[in-house]
Order: sequence, then C-alpha cells, then structure tokens
Amino acid sequence: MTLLDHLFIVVFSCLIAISVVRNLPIVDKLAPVLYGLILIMLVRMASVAYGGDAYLSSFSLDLLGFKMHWQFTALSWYFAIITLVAALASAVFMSGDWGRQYREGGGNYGMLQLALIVNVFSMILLLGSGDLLSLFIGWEFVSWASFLMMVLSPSKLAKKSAVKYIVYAMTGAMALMVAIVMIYAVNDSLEFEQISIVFAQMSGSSQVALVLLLFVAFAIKMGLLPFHLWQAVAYAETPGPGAAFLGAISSRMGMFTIVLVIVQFIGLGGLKSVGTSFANMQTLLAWVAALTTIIPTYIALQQHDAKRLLAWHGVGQGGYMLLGIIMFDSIGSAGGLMHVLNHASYQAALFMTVVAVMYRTGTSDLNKLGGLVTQMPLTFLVMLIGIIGLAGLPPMNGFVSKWLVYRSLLVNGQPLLFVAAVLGTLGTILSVYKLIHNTFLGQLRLEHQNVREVPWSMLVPMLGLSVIVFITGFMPGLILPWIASVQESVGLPVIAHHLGGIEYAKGGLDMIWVSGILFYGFGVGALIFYFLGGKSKRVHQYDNYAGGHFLTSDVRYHYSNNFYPGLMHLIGTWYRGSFQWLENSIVSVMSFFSVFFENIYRAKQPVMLLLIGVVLALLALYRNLGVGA
Amino acid sequence: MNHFFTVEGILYFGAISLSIIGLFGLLVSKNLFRLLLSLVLFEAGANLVLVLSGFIRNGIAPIFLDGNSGAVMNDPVPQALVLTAIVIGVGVQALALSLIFRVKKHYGSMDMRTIRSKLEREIAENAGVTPPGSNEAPAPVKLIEGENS
Amino acid sequence: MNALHLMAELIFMPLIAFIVGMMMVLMMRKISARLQRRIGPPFFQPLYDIVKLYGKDTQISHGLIHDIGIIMAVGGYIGAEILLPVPGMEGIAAKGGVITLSYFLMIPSLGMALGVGQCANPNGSIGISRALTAMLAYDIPFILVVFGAAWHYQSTSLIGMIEYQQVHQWGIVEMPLLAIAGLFALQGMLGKQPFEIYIAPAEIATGPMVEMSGKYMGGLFVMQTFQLYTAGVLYASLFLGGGTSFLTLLPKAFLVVALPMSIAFMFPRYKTEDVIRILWKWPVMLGLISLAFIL
Amino acid sequence: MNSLVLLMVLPLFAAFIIPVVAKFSSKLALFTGPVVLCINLLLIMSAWVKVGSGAHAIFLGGFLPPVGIVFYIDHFSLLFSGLIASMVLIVWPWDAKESRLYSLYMLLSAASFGLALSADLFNLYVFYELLAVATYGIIAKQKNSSATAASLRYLFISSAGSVMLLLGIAIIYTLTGTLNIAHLATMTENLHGFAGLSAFALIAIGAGVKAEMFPVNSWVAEVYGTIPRQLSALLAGLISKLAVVLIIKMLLMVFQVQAAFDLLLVVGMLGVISGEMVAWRAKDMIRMLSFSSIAHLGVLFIALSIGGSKGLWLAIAIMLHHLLVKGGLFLMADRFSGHFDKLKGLAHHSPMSAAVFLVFILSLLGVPPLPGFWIKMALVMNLAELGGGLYYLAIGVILLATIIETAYMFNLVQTMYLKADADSTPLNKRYSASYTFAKLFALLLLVSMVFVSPISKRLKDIANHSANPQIYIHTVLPARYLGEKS
Repeated sequence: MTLLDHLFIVVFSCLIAISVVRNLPIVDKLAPVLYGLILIMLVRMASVAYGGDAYLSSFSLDLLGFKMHWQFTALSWYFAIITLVAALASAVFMSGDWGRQYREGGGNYGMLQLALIVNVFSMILLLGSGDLLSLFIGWEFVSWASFLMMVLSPSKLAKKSAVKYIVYAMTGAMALMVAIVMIYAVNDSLEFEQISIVFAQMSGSSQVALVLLLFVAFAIKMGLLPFHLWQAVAYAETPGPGAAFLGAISSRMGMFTIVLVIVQFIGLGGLKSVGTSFANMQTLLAWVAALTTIIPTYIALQQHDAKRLLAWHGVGQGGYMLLGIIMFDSIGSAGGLMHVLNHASYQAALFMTVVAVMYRTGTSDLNKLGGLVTQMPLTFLVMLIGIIGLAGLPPMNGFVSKWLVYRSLLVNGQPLLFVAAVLGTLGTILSVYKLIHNTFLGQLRLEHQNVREVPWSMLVPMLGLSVIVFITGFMPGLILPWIASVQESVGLPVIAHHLGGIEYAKGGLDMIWVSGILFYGFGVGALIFYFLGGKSKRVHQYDNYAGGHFLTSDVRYHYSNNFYPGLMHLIGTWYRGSFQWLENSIVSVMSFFSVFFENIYRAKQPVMLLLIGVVLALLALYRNLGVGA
Repeated sequence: MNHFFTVEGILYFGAISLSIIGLFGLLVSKNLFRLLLSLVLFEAGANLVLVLSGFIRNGIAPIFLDGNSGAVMNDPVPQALVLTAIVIGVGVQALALSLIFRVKKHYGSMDMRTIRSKLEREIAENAGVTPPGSNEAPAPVKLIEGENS
Repeated sequence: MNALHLMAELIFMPLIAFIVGMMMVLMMRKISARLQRRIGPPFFQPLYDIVKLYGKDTQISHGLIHDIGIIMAVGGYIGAEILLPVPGMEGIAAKGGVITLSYFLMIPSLGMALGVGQCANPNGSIGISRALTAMLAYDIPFILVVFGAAWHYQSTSLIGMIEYQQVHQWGIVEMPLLAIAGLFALQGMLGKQPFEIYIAPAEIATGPMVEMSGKYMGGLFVMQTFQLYTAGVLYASLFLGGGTSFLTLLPKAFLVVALPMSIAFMFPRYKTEDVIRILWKWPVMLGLISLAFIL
Repeated sequence: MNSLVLLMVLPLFAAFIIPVVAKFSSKLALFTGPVVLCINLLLIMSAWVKVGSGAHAIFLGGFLPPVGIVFYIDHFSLLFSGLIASMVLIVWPWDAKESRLYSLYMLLSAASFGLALSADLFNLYVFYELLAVATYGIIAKQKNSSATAASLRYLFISSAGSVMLLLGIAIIYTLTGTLNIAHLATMTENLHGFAGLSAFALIAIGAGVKAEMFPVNSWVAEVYGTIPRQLSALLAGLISKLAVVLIIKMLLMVFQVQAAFDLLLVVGMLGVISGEMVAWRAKDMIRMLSFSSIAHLGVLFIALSIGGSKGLWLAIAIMLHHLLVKGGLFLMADRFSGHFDKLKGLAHHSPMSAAVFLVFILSLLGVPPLPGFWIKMALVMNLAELGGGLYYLAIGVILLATIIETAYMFNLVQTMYLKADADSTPLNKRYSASYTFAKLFALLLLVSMVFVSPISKRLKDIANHSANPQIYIHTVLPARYLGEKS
C-alpha cells in the first residue's frame, strides 16, 4: 500500500460517505471535513511536488488483456491540489445558508453535494492515470461527472446546454479513443511511453492525424477554439458553487492531458516535425491558443449576465495556458502551468461573488444590479481582487503567470501572438470593469436598499480564495517549486525561481519588489489624499450632477446597458456567429442525411437492392454452370 | 456459348427468369394481390433452381433403384427439399391472403402506397408525433438563446 | 543598493516626476495658448491649481471607493515612476521591466474607473467606457512598439535598452517606423486631440471628471503631471537613447510631450469607433512593417 | 444427451395440444407453455454441464450425416437455447385470453430452438420459415388493424428474404451436393468462387431481413410501432439474434473469406449510420429504439466481419449486451412511450425508472465502467489490429454513431428530468410486469460490470470452441467421411 493507494481509498470512502448522508443535515459539516481530509492526504504526498519520485499505485487491473495502472507525478499532484482547494472552498460555500436557500428554491442539495464529490473522485482518478486506458476511463468519468453537475439546475436552458456539452464531450472522447487505438494497433501496448515510440515510427499523415485527434479530444474539454461553444453556457447555468468549481478546474483537465500526452510524449520535436517548416503543429496550436484568448474574451464583453461573462472569460483564459505551454521553454511553460492555479483561484472567487450577489438579490443580470458596494463591501473586495487577478494586473497572481507568458513570447520573437495575448488582456480589463461597475458601483436600486452582506459561511471561502490570489501574486515562489517539479517530470526546461519570482538573464521578475513599489505608491497616494486638502463630505447618491434636474429614487441614473457602444459599433459586425453557424450547419447536414435515410427506409429501394443482388447472384450461378458444363 | 442451349441451360434460364420476373413484380406492383402473386412466382423460380440442382439428364427416378442398372439416378434430396419448401410456401401464402382480406376490410384499399401512408399515420398518431415525410420543418435546430460567437 | 539609496529613490523619483510633470503641464498649456494666440498661464499656475483644489472647502465624496479610486490613480503612477529609470536612480527599476511598467500604467486607469463608477453618474460611466475603449485602441500599437523595442534591444529592462542605445545608435534611427507608431500611441495615451472623446465636455459634461471636485480633481491633476512625465521619459528611453544625466534626458522628454500638443489642434475630435479604427490601422501597420525589418 | 431433441419437440407438441387443452381449462392452457419452457431450461442446464468444453451431435431420422438431420450441441447453441427459453418466459402473454396465441408462442420457441441447434442448412431454412410464420401470426393476432397491415408488409419483405435464402441454399447444393454444414465445411474450396460467395450473400441478406440488416429492414419501424412492447423486446432482443446465428454458422464454418467479411462490414456500416441518423430525428420512444436497434445490429455485423474466434466472441458479447439493453429498453417502454414531450417530469414521478433507463443507455453508449464500454473498446481495438482502410472506416463509423446516439439519447434524458407540465403523461401504467424484468435486466447489467473479466474469458472460450470448423466437422461427420478426406 503506497500513499497513492491511501489517497484513492480515502477519496472513494468520501464518495461513499457523502452519497450515504447526502440528504441529511450533517452533510453540511461532514463534506468540508472530508475534503480537508483528502487535502491532508495530498499534502502527505507533497514530496512529489518538490522533486521527489512519482508515487505508483499498487492496484492494477487486467481486463480483456488490457493492463491498467495508476501513478501520481508532480503534474498530477499539482492539478490535484488545485482541484481539492477548489472543492473545499465550494463545499464550505454551499454548506449552511446558501444550501438552505437552494433547498428552499426546490434545488436538490444532496445531489449537488454528491455531484461535487463525484467530480473530485473522477478527477483524482484521471490525474492518477498511469496508462492510456486508465486515462481514457478517467477522461470519460470526468466528462460524465461534470454533466451530472450541470444537469442539476432545473432550468430548461441548463439541461439543453448540458446535453450540448455531453455531445461535445463524447466527440472528444471518441477522438481520444481513435488516437488510443492508433497507438495500440502498432505495438499492442497502452503504456504512455508508446506514444512517443509509435509517433516516431508513424508516417507523416498518421502523425498529423494522431496529433489532431489528441488535440481535438483535449481541446473540447478545455473549450479551445473551435470547440468553445459548449462551455460558457453550460458552466454559467450550473448551480452556484458547482459553477465555481467547474469554472475553476474542470475544463483544466484538458490542460492536464495536453501536458501529459502532447507536451511530455510528443514534445516540441514531434510537433515541429509535423507539417512544413513554415507552418508546423506548434504554430497551429499556438494560433489556436491565441484565438482562444481573443474571441471568447470579446464574446464575454458582450454578455449581460454575470455568470456567463465569467464563464466566457474562463474559456478565454484557457488560451493563455496553452499559449504558455506550447512555447516549450522554461518561462512560457511555467506561465502556462501557473495560470492553471491562478485562474482556478480567482475564477472560483469571482463565481462565488456573483453567486453571493444572486443569493441576496436573486439576479445576475448586469442590467438589473448596481451600487451594491455599500451593502456588500466584503464581497466587493473579493470581486475587486478577483478581477485584478483575471485582468492580470499587478499585484495579483494573474499578473505573474501572464507576465511569464508574455516574456516567453517576447523571447521567442512572436510579435503577433504577443499582440493577440495583449488584445485578450485588454478585452478582459474592459469586460471585468463592466462586471464590477454594473454590479457594485453606480446607483443602488430601490429594491436593493435592504440587501445585507452574505453570511460568513459564504464569505470565508471567498476571502480565503482572495488571500490565495494575493499571496501567490505577492510571493509566486510558493508555487514555483511545484511548477519546477512539474517541468522536470514532463521533461521541459526547468525555471530558475526564488520566493519573489523568477531569475532570467534578460530581465527577471520579482513580485515582492513589484508589489512593494505598488503598495508604496498607494501609500503615498493615500497620504496625499488624506493628509493634504480639506475633509471630504459623504453625500447621498442622488446628490449628483444631472444637468439641473433633481434626482429621485424612481429615476434610473445608472449607465449599464450596452456598456461599450463605440467598441461594439465597430466590432459588433464581426460577431457574425461564425462558429455557431458552423455548428448549426453540421446539424443541418446531419438533418439532410437523416431525412435521406428516413426516405430510404420508407421507399421501396430495399426491394430494388434485393433485385440487383439476386440478378447478380443468379447470373453468377448461370455462368458457373456454363464453365462447368 | 454452347452450354446455354443444353437442356439444363434452358431450364436454368427459365427458372432464373421466373425468379427475376417475380422479384421485379414485387418491385413494381402496387396491388396487394399482385404482390402476392409476384411472391409466388419468385418462390416458384427458386424452387425450380433447387430442384434443378439434383437434375441429371437422362437420369432415372430415384425410386427405381436396383443397384446394377447402371443408370444414373436423379438426386432425391432436392426433390424432398422442394416438396417441403412448397408446403411452407403455400402456408405462408395462405396466411398472406387472409391478412390481405383483413387489411382490405380495414383500409378499404388494395393499394400498397395508400396502406403504407395510412399505416404510417396510424403509428404516428399512436405515438403522438407527426408522421415522417410530412412537410414539417427539419429537425429542430434551436440555438441557445442569446448566444453569439 | 543600501537602504539610504533605496529611500532616496522611493522619495525622489516621484518627486522629480511631479515637478517635471508640472513643468510639462505648464509647457503644454503655454503651447496651446500660443497656438491660440494667447499668452498662457504664469509659471506656477499648475501648482496653484493643485493647491487650490486641495484647499477647497467643499469636498464631495461619493463613498469609500470614490476615495480609493483616486488613491489608486495617483498611487499607481507613483509606483510607475519608481519603475521608470532616470539617470542615477535605477536601482529599483531593475526589479521590474518594460512589461511590468506597461501593466502599472493600466492600474491608474482602473483606479480612476472604479472611483468614477462609484459616483453613480452616467456621464462619468460613459466617459470611462470611452476611456477604456480608447485604452484598448492605443495599447495595441503601444504593445507592438514595446515588443519591437524589447526584441531589438534584446532586453525587457529599460536600463538595458538605454545602455544599448548609448553604445549603438538611438532607437529612432534604427527603427524609425516603430518610433512613428509609438508617437501615435503616445497621442492616444495622453488623450490629446483627436483622441479625447472621453472627456467631451459639451456632450457628457467632462465625462470621468463630472463628479470630481476639490482634492478629487486635484488628484486627477497630479495624475496628469505624472502621466506626461511618464510618457515623455518612457518614449525618450525607448527611442531617444534615454540620457546619462537629467540634462540630456529632460529636453528629450519635453520634446516628446510637446510634439503631441503642438499637433493636437490640427485635428477634430474622433468618435470612439474612429479612434479604434485609426489606431488599429496606421500605427499597427507601421509597427508590423517595422517588426518585419527587426525580426 | 439425445433428450435435447425434446427442446424442440416439447414446444411443438405443446403448440398442438394447447388449443385442445384450452377447451377444458383455459388456466391449464395458459400454464402449459411456461411449464414446457421451464422443463426446457432444466434440460439446457443439465446439457450445459454434460457437454463441458466439448461438443455433441444428435442424429435424427435414422440417417447418418451428411444425409440425415443433425443437431449440433455446444455451449454456443446452448447459450442461445437458454436465452430463448428465458426470453419467451419473460414476454409470455399472461394477460391474453386467447389460447391460439399461446400456441403461436410455443411454435415460435420450437422454431427458435431448432434454429439454434440445427446443423443442416435446409433445416435451418425450415425453422427459419416456421419462425417467420409464428411471428406473422403473433403480430397479426394483436387486436389492432394497423398491426395486421404491418404484419402483411413484414410478410412480403420477409418472404422475399426467405426465398433468397432458399435460392442461396439451391446454389450451394448445386455447387456441392450437400447441405450439411459440417460436410460443407470440408469442401469449402468449391464455395469460395464467385457463385459460392453470391450464395452467401443471398443467405446473409435473406436471413438479414430478420436480423434487421441494412437494406432489408424497412419493416422494423412499422412492426415495432404497432405491436406490444414485450413483443418488440422479443423480436429486437432475440429473434434478430437468431437470424444472426444462422449467418454466423455459415460464415464461420464455410465462408471464412475476405469478400464475405467485407460484405458484412459494408452492410454493417450502412446499418449503423442509417439507423443512428434516423433515430436521431425520431420523436417518440419506440421509433427511436427501433432504429437504434438497427444500428446496433449493424455493429454486430461489423464485429462478425473480424472473423474467426475473435469476431465470434465479440459478436456473442454484443448480442448478449444488446439483448439485455434493447430488451430492457423495450420492456421499459411498456410504461412510458409516446412523444418525447410527454415524458417531461418522468424522473420526478418515478426516479427509479429514470435511473434504470439511464443505466441502459449509458451502457449502450459505452461509458466506462459499464459492460458496453469494454465491448466497444475490445471491438475497436480488434478492428484496429486488422488494419486496412475499410476497418478504420468502420471504427470511425462506430464512434460517430456513438456521438449521434449520445445526442438523441440525452435529449430524451434531459426531457425526462424537466419539470412536468400540463400535457405530460410520463407513465401510462402504474405497474407493469415488464418493468420488473427491465429492472432485473439492469441489475444483470450492473452485476456483469463487476464480472467483466471472467465473463469475457468464458465467452472467449465458447467462441474459440465454436469458431473452429475442425471440431465441428469431427463431431458431426462419421469417421469414414473424414477418412475419405484425409
């Protein structure tokens, strides 16, 4: 029995425990404890994240001649710890008051708890996979687990989008299966090492097919272009903390497999050997990543539902991760990997703030909110920290990972990708400002006058996550050893790091200094503001310039709808729904064939076919006789 | 092309033509009874092919076997088989005929197309859906509302 | 770097920036006055303005975020000034780099946006929406310029870039097209005509400034001094070889700031979409052509 | 061992006496059938033990092979006999008042047993026809007139298929002069020409009518749409498989050639794609299940095209799985059918039935760790090992079909989990015995999930044994024939 076995046993027991008690009141207290327990199990395995050996499981299965085993590398551990922290935060968040409200609203709370632990279980199973078959099984588990989470919402739209998701996910799984089959067919083995061995033996076109299949499979999970359509709506419609959890980590399983399979076993050499020198696979993937940062971000900018806005950003941020890792150098890949953790932390926090706002006001429509900062200051603080992280501004952690990605693009001389990444960041800034402005700033609505701050059971995880967002931004060196171990374990160049950031010959980064300077600046700014000048007077929100009018509470004096009209006027015409069109046209083609076959079944063609068959057969008999005679 | 004009050749040709005529009848007929007749023709052709497979020119009937006549006898097995097949065939045809009567009584028509469309409508009504092939819109292509990408 | 040096940098870099920035404001106002055939304000007018605003009796606050927004706007720039190396004071600046600096420059915008948002005045919000859109517009050429420069000098540190230019030629000589693209971006960054739709006084009542009075407005004035200083010194460091002393650096910086002001009055005010269109077309094109030469 | 003839004789006998018995006691007539089937089950079990890993042949009518009638008994045929007995028991028409229906069911089981056991091509034909007649009868016995029409249309296409089967048999006889499968297996060289292969094609397509093979399956939707669900379960679950058994016997013993495999592969692929495509547009449960059933029979043909014992074990696995799943789904449809929209709120009315439904379709889609996944995995891996463009195409088709299937199946599932509205009537019966059996099927499926390894090993053993023509020849043919050959 190794530590990994213990982990599996503990996770599985937690799954059983929660599924047993899920409808009892005790689940509220038990679930966070259990996630804490799993977290402790992971911490016991922490040596793997500091350069220790990978843990192997002593379980193995031999089914139908396929061998399966499990292992935990630095990469698995890194993703697992993010998963568990997100799960713990979501569990704490949903226990208590939020859960009560959810139950009263007709939600199936026990099922939500169950869905969460099922997700955690399947993710641990996937992360621990030791060969292609266990990877595939874990992969399917994760897909179905997120589906379970998504369908919980009673809304029709949620169910529709969940079905859409599962069709996409199944497409990905099938692509993965074909890829596995291609690998298996060569040497009758499903070990990971076979990927590189088989890849080297393959012909050029098979290599292209293999890489594309693998990429399609993983890209669908991660919501990369052009497979991004399912994700945002599906996540946005998932019940509160579930959305936070899924948005934080679920689609990053695609990132995990990309690192595990494409980066580790096909590698830069493999990607570059496919295609011409001008446009090889690396270029293709990098551009997919770049477009993924841009297009979903600008779709997010159009949304007027807070959850959907965030979910679209989740899609967009996936592009940065891929963009970083696909550079294959020490800083780029570190940035890509680190962005997984960073994104998980602020995305979960942001989703939770939106859910908290919904908890109090009942809506996440950005056109129906405003001015809540006076009522919910702590939630506002969390959202502020979160959006600074999401936009990638110092001193939050999003800045560090994005800085690493930019730096890598600079070093590798990729100006267009660099501009694309910046374009994504700028779009994000615009969009998150709209989010916080329409929710917390501006005029407070009359019906929200009595809204209070959310209870502590919801505030604690939010605040905890924002502390992570800040601390890992202030001292990225806490995370960087893990990243370095991951890089070492998948064979990438290892990043040189210290507590404040990275060392790099042509300009490094030291976040302690950067944050220090920034806070010094703020300090001086505050000094100037508070100690110079007269004392300010707080006025009512209606005491406002209105071109000579008096404002009353029935006047909506808040600018929220169509927030960026100039920009939309220009780029609005670019939102042609091309991908939606693509998806629909696939459906139309399917319909066409479907009708075609339907008519075949209705018509007499079968008899016609029979006639042809019989004529041929009898002629054959006749000729045969002739030959014999 | 000599062998086509042997006795077997001509017999085979006839049997095969009969089958093909029968099958062709199945294809083009609309009337239930004609369909049944086509089926009979088809089957007759097949039976002929089967019985021909044991046929030997100048062979004697298998019943007059006396061991030293030196004559070649026709193979008895196909004949037995064909007998069975004919019996089965007649049974099926009788059943078909009775079904035809009942269908005629119910639908008031002997036309296969009419019956098919009526049948389809009945099935669809039973299931509570619109029948296939009607002029309804193709499969629902509903976008998720508010999506634009 | 000893503690004394550190203290000196922390105190003097923003202070210098403030003083130089005020002089730039003065210069700017003088230029515009001269172009309009006026005499222009006296030497200390920028300082008087700030002192007056801070000293006012009526200081209207719309809430804590309103205050914090101003603090962030000013504080962000103060941080940025420290990261911007000037002769003799480049110890801390070495800790950052040009990417960090360009990110620092976004913080004041965000801070101001937060403060304005809290004011609950749609004019202000509209102004912010336009300002952020404009930021989106000018940052693309700006980032191309930064990339080109960093690639050309093989360094993301401004200090390294200046050293390179001291040894070799000025950036503007080696990369003239990129330098022109940079000027475009500068015009947008400073919010000068034709890119000043976001304050449009007659239409949206000066936009972001609509609810600002007293020291809030004063904060924005301080911010403006920093902004001019940053733009000037940054451009000078990127393309004009920086300077080994203030004597060589400051004239370049003043020149850089004077240029947009002098041409500003030749243009009308562009609509937001036109701002994007022009900034994404010409400077980006120039930048890309230039990059093609550099890479 | 020879008592196994009773398998066929007893139901046949029962079929004739039931109308007589019914004159005296309708209760007794009702119970005759199940009793006979139970006896058969016992016989099968004892034979299963006795046969062990060997095989046994029963010669009837006093003639020795290759002339006489032969029953060939091994685990493969016993497995199917057992399935026939249990399946007919499950769908036995308890609530029908008509004794002639019992006779027809008995006739159907007699024919099915004969089909499973016969080792003689002509007997197979006879039993096939008998089965067909029994089926037409049962369908036409339904009280609605659309069933009669559907039955008539089915009759035309099925009889045409039977005639093709007969033609194929005639060609084979012309070429070889024998119809005993074991004997045919010794003279395969005569049959591997173009004429022999076209005979195989005729047989495959002729039997394919019942096996829902692609071009000749237009009856499926009409018949399943008009008959009771239990009967659909029987037809889709079992009868279709028996027709496949006929094809398997010919394929594995006589026609182990690439052309035959290719034929099955192509019709299989067409069946899969056309079935799924049409099912995708279906808006009611029965139509969806019918076409999905066509598609899965297509998968079965693809598996058969692998050939040899590998193909056979996969085919058996697919058949068993499909029997459980599609049978179970049709049985469930007894309680809820009709337009999908009516199923809204089903999951709230009866969470259990929604869950059982989910288990079935998840296994159908091949979601790990359900058995369907392992079957799909093994199938795809075996296809890939064969290599070649057509086999890769088949992999693509199977996986594409899975995606389409996910789309429509889960469209239905999400409807079930929606809130009920005014015109939704999710359950049309409060209780139904078939539903109990469906739950049993689901349970079996879950249990087999745990025992994937031993079950697959067992199936492989059976397949290894049954796919070997030498064992077949040696068991059936008397020594002198073998002596002559060698």
